[in-house]
Amino acid sequence: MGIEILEHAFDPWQAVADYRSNHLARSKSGASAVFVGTMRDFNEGDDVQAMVLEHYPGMTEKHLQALVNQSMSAHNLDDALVIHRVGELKPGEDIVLVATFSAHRKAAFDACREIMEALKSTAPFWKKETLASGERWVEKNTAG
Amino acid sequence: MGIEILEHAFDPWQAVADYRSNHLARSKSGASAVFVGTMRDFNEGDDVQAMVLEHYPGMTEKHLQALVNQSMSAHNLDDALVIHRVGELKPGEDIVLVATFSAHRKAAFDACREIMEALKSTAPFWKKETLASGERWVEKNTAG
Amino acid sequence: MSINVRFFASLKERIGSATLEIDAQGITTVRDVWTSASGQEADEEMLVAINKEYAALDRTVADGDEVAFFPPVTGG
Amino acid sequence: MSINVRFFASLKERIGSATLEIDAQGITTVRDVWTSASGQEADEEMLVAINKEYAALDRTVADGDEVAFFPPVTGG
Repeated sequence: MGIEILEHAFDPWQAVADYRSNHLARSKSGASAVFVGTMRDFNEGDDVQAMVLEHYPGMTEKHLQALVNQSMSAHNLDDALVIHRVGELKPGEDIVLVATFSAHRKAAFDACREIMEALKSTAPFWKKETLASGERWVEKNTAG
Repeated sequence: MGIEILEHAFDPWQAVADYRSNHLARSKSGASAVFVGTMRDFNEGDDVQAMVLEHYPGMTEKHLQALVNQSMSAHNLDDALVIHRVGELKPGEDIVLVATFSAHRKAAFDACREIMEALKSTAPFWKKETLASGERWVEKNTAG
Repeated sequence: MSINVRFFASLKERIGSATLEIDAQGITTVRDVWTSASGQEADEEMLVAINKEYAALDRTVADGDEVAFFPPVTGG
Repeated sequence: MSINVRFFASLKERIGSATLEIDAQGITTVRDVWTSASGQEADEEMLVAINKEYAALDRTVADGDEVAFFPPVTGG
């Protein structure tokens, strides 16, 4: 299992390729499901110029590990990788990567979505957006 | 929309990264969902040494275009990419990539899975496996 | 006045050829094409395409059509 | 004999500090920690963690605990 909190921009596709070649027997896991969330330049009707992502160092990693572990057991995954940005972001930068690896596609799909939904509803991250008119905290995530 | 039938090995993660940078406004599509299917070295309890993937040139592309189009409309996607190998494959090589791009994660997840299931149950591809004991056609895909 | 018949995968091996051209004379449906081209009973699991689109065994065929027969698909 | 209190995101701005140390004397539950540290009524949407694990407002706290308060999460 890989859990990373990054303070700098990252390439999620390169990260998946690297993780797969370093950690997985490629001919074992027939199914890889991946979700990537990218910062948009609009939200709730407003142009967003930048964003700051805050987290709770220590708790965030621990919480992500627990929820990924639970999904890995529930779906009998071979492996999973979660990467999440923190700090200052610009539109177009990637925020989150969830990748799941399994022998079967149902497990990979189900677990990828489950981890992503659990992350959005429970992992301690908070977004503050910079608009032309000033800053605002995002108050709540939308349901998936 | 991108549909590719390839006779040579490909890097699905590079393909997604390239497609995204060439075809998508990155700060528009906040959600990317990707599935990659990889050739395993076992199937139905047997070691598989190699595989030949046959398709119906002309019909396969047309059929994939139709099913991706339908999913793009149904889920209001920004874009989608499907790549499928044909010809001779070795274990560990990637067979299929389905990537969907949307403003919202629900649409990206739903469409990625829907396209993958439709591809597996209706797109004209056929697998023949090479075992130690000889060759055999795969008779039916398992449900997702 | 002919129908272009194509076979794929295990059906191609069973029939022993990938393409056949058959006389359209006396042919009405896809089922007639199969019987004429294969000399066998139609297998209900078999899939059919007319001019590269899925079709049913009882669909009417026309002169010059490309009619393809193949087993259940196994891609992805 | 103290509790380490932490605030995050909009709560941190509202309270005006990220960390506080409060005397554990007279403190039984997380709710007591909040009232003592913030001087405000507890907001039921607020989330709580004790020693970096989610907890409820009525949970008992112990001397030396790290008690964190934060708004609904918005990552991903």
